[in-house]
Amino acid sequence: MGILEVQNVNKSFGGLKALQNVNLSVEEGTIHAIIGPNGAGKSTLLNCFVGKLMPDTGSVLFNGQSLLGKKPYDINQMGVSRVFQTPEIFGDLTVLENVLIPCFAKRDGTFRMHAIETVEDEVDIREKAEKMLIDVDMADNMQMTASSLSRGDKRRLEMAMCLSQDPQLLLLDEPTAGMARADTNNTIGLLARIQERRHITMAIIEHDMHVVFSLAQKISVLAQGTVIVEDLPENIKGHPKVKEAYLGEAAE
Amino acid sequence: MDQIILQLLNGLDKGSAYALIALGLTLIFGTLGVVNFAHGALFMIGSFCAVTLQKILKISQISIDETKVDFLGNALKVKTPYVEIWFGEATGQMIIDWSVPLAIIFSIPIMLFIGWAMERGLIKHFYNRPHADQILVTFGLAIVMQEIIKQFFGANPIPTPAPDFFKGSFDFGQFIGFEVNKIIYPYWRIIYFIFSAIIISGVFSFLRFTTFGMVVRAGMVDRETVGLLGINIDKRFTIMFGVAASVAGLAGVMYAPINSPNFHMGMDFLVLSFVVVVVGGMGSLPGAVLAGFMLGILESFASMNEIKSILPGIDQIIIYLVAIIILLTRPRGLMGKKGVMED
Amino acid sequence: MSLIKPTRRGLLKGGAFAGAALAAPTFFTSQANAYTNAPSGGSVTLGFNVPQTGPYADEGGDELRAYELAVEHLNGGGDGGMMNTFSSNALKGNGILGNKVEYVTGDTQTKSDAARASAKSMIEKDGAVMISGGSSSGVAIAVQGLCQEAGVIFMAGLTHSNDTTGKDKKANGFRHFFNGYMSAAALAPVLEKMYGSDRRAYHLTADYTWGWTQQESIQAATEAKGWTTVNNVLTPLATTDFSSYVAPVLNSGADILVLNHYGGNMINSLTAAVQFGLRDKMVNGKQFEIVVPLYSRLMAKGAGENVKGIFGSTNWHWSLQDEGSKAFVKSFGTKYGFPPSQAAHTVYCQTLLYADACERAGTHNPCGVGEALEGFKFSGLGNGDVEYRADDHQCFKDVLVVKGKENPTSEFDVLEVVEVTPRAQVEYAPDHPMFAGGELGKCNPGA
Amino acid sequence: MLGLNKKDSKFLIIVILLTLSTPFVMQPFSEASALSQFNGGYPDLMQRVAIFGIFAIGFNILFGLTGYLSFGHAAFLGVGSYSAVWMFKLLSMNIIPGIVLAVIMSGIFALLIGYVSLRRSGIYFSILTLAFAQMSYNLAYSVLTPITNGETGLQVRPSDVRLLDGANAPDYPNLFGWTMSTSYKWEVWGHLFTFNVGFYVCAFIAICAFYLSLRIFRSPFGLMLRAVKSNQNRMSYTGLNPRPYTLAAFVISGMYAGLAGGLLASMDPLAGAERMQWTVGGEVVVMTILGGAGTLLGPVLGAGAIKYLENIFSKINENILHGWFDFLPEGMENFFVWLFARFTGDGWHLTLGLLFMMVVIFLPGGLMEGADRIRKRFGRKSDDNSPSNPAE
Repeated sequence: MGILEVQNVNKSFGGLKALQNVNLSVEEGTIHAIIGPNGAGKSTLLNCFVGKLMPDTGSVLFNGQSLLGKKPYDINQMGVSRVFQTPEIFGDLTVLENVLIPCFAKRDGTFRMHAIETVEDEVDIREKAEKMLIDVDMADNMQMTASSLSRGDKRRLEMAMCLSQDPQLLLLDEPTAGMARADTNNTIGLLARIQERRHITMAIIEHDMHVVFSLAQKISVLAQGTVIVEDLPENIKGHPKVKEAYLGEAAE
Repeated sequence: MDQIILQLLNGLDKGSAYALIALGLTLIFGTLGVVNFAHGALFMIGSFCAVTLQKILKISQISIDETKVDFLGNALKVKTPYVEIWFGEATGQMIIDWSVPLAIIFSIPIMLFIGWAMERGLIKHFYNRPHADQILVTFGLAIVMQEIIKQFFGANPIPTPAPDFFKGSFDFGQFIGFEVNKIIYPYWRIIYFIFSAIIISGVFSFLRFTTFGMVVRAGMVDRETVGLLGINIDKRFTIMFGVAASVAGLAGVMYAPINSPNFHMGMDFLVLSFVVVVVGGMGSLPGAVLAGFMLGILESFASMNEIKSILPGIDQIIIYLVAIIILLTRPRGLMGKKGVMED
Repeated sequence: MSLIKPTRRGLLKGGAFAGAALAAPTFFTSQANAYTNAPSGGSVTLGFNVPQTGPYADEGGDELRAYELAVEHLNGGGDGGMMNTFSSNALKGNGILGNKVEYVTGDTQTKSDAARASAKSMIEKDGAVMISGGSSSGVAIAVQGLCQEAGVIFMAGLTHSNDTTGKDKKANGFRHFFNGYMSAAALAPVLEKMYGSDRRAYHLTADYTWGWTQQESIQAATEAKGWTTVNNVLTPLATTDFSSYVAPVLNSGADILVLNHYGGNMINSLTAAVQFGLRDKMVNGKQFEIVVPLYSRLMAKGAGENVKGIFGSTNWHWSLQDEGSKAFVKSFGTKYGFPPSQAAHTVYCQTLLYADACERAGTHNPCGVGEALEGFKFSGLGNGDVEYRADDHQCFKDVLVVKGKENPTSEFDVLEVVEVTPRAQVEYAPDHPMFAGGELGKCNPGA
Repeated sequence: MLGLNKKDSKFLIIVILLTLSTPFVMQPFSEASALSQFNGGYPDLMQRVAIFGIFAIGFNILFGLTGYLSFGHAAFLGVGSYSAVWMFKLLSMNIIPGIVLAVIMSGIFALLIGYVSLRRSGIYFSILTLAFAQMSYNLAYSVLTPITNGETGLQVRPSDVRLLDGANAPDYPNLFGWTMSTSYKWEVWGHLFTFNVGFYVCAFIAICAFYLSLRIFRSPFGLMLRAVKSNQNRMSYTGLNPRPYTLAAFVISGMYAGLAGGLLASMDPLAGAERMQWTVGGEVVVMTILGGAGTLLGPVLGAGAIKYLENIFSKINENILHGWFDFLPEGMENFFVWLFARFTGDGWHLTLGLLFMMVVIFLPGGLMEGADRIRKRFGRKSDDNSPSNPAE
């Protein structure tokens, strides 16, 4: 049984069926890519994992527990972190503070009043955050305001924030979208390194086949709201159904 | 039954004032994304256009009447308005009598100009500033405007009566089959309602059926794309600000006979009009109009004796209570769009 | 124009100041004097606290003009105004007790909070020994309470609520203006005479303390004359459009509408009532009528032609022909170019009365001044024979019943005096139920 | 010191010294000089500056940190005042029970109003708070008169019960017999300085309030509040529930407002309904933005500026202006008097409106930004060699 089990998930918006009987299983410790043409329902599916959307039917189990009906912060506290397509960071805060916040969240849960203690005195948390930033090569930028970072650095910061929570499952929504080739390769390197060192399970939604085939250990192909194929990368490349899905899109 | 119809009429009448102000406010918010706390002041300035015109028409030649004395015992100075001298007494008096309807024509260019000047001179610099800054600067502007009016016209209300022709009231009850005097309603208030209905439908058809309006509507939805099409949307939005100011101004002109204008009447309407806009849903024109009429009608019903005897003081809070209930059940007001003004 | 130099703390002006300044720094407490802000150095400071912003700013402005005039007269400037007609001859035109009169002004904003802050600054910063002014009862009562605590005299301005000299009366506070009870007592006989004793009245009442006391008084007085009260509807203070309160009146079976409103409320409710054509209707076989118990000429002007023929009461009117009124109108009108309002009149009288009491008592000490004012009988200030009653510090005087003038000759000619109701008719016992519940307490000199 | 780092300790010490020396700072001019009109060092104004400083500090915890703009904080100020006066009437003229109840009651109100209002954000939240405050004001002015004494305001009377006070207890608000209105005056070199018991009570509480706000700003809780302002979405996906954080900030700022209300009543035992009006809630917004939202000291400066303007400018009448311009020829004197009279006395609202506009247009960060700019201009020489901050 995988760490994330998706069974018979259906979701429709008005008359439009966005997801139809989606089944998916992410194995612990692997990188699992979800690919598919535009409008295949990838983002909808991801939103069903994190509590933003509620599927009409079906179940989403994480470590055997249902995620349905839970709030995003509760799901995160269970060990699921998410990286967004456009980096979602705390733009007004410094880079270091951006990483401190998930560290506090990991230690203290969804809410805790620390109104009198000072951040400076939380030595353990600071050390952890600083170490994390060194890990992603951002030690020099610690006191910068996050919104002034370059796009690539923002993405790295967001990953650092997610990683500092030691998630069991990391969801990445097109982590290289809009990046130049060099940056993309850096990101691939970073993700591979993380995987190697920390053995974090990852689910990646991706457009870029280069990224997918560099990283993924397993691939699910989504088309018109259903998983048409779920297999190892080498088997996906020449799969007729995949070709059809992508060509079909091109032909339209 | 007659009481209910009567209060319904009152509600429509009040509602039309609310709707007109909220409509202008929403036009500005929808096009420019600016929260204009000076909108009440524009309404007030509209009213004072009527006052000013009346004062201009009453500019008088002063002659001394030796037979009468003034309060100090000196010979009485008699004022004869120049219009009466120029056009004869009867015509002159009629012109003065009709100063409020005349002020409609007089006020449109003035309000367009004020709106244009406000947008170009001040609001333009605040498009990318936080809403709190916009609120503060326009609030400051509102205070400055009302203080300037106070310096010129004093603090007391100035009577600006409707033409004699519209004095008195219409027996609406008799018209629909009730007894005489059961449901009577003043002519001027009926005219106010019709007038606002015309303005509201005018604004809507302007936006719906003219190319200009369609561009503006498209710009309200997606400013960037319209800009990419090579259309100068900014200029159109500036004009829309002028239009919004004129709508507020016209609402003010016509309101002058209902309540004598004073310098702080804008502030009295400010909070209320914001409540209306928010209840209608920020950025939604039909929402603003709907909410305006709805709150007007509910406020009128809440002031009925039968209801006040069950819930004393309900008329004090009805508007706010309704606003709270609506906002809690419908997160973005009656017809609001998602993501607008939520950060 | 005679100018009075800006006010300084009188305390520091004289020789005492020079000594203190040269000597080593000394600490002393406010308890060092016999009473709060005892004047020294040849000048005495009065504090005039009037609304300068907000809806009553014009009334405040008129009060301020009257204060300036009064100070000018007290210091011997101008033509002396009502000082010449005042029955007491203690005032000599050389200031008060030989001290030159100076004054400071402040803005009440018609809010009790702001009014108290302003009054406090006058007492604490400027050394005012008397505070006067105000244009609403809430403010008057709040400032009166403050003056009692601080130990200075409060000479109320325009305040009409029964409570000012009723349940909220204070030993340091004095009111020259009339009140709701007196309005009602003066109005009721005239109304009976004009409209008959078989009338059904509908009350619209401003929903705060002044409105309630006013309504209570009118209802009692008119019911004593045989009227019945059909309904009393409370209207929120913030109402600007009274249509929904006026609309049901015609079908209620009432044939009289009483508007217990003041200021902007009065203008708007009266305008709405006239717009609805109430006065053109016949109900119960009688002409429908409207009554506005408390008139203010300045405010009535705002209602324009709608006031014509409508009865009400007022404290004073410039068209009165007694010597005092004539002298006051002359000196005010000459200086400013228009006749004074009743607010201007009452604060002018209050300033003179205070100065006179100081002269007679020979001190500025609030206790001495209070004693001199209590039971003081005087005339020549425009209201006939007047008495400051010792029991509640309310002035008893004739009350004017007025009505909106049909053919005004000028913009000031809004009201005409219908009847001067003699004092005896509006007097009441100090323990009258409408005024019960308060106690004057002891005078507080502050030290 | 007190759990603060060196820089903050220095900051706190400066604030304490400034507060304690307010009687000197606000009284810069000699009594005999024409400028003494601008002296503000009398007890009432000093108390008000300290009290509204507390109000603004508290408001800043909500608005400055979380970005939630409440127009309804006046309601808590009013609740605080009414609670305090009721304590004076029922229990004792000692201000302690009054202030304690004021803080508790306003906390309860803030919890209720905040719980409902915080279900919405942005302008919807603002209007909800505004609606609650206006409802409280309208009801306090009319229907609730038995509790609030309506238009006149709730006052203490000699006939009140005052269970805990003995026969010899003072009749005025006091702290264990020390009456708030007691002042000590010190005349030196033509200056008059007033040291007022009430002011120092307010000042002491204001310093505590400031210290607490400093701790909140530096705490993980403060960090979370800033996170709420910056990106609520990210916060949710980081495992943090924004709602209790904002509610806590709302309640804390409501309690600050209640404390300020209680102190207002303690300095001057009257609670008027006007304190609940939205304009008062708007005033604290203005104070905070004027001084600099999100900065520690800004709101206090803003409060000082507004209260000073309100109390000093409104008192400058034409008479005083004539005194100033006495030296000019008649015509020019009248012209200048006329010109200045537009902005002072009954024109002080105009000055206020222009001030808002100027500050918002030219100093978006409020007075604190102005102070920063001045410091930079004059401090440039010494700072020239130091590396520039990359964030700017």
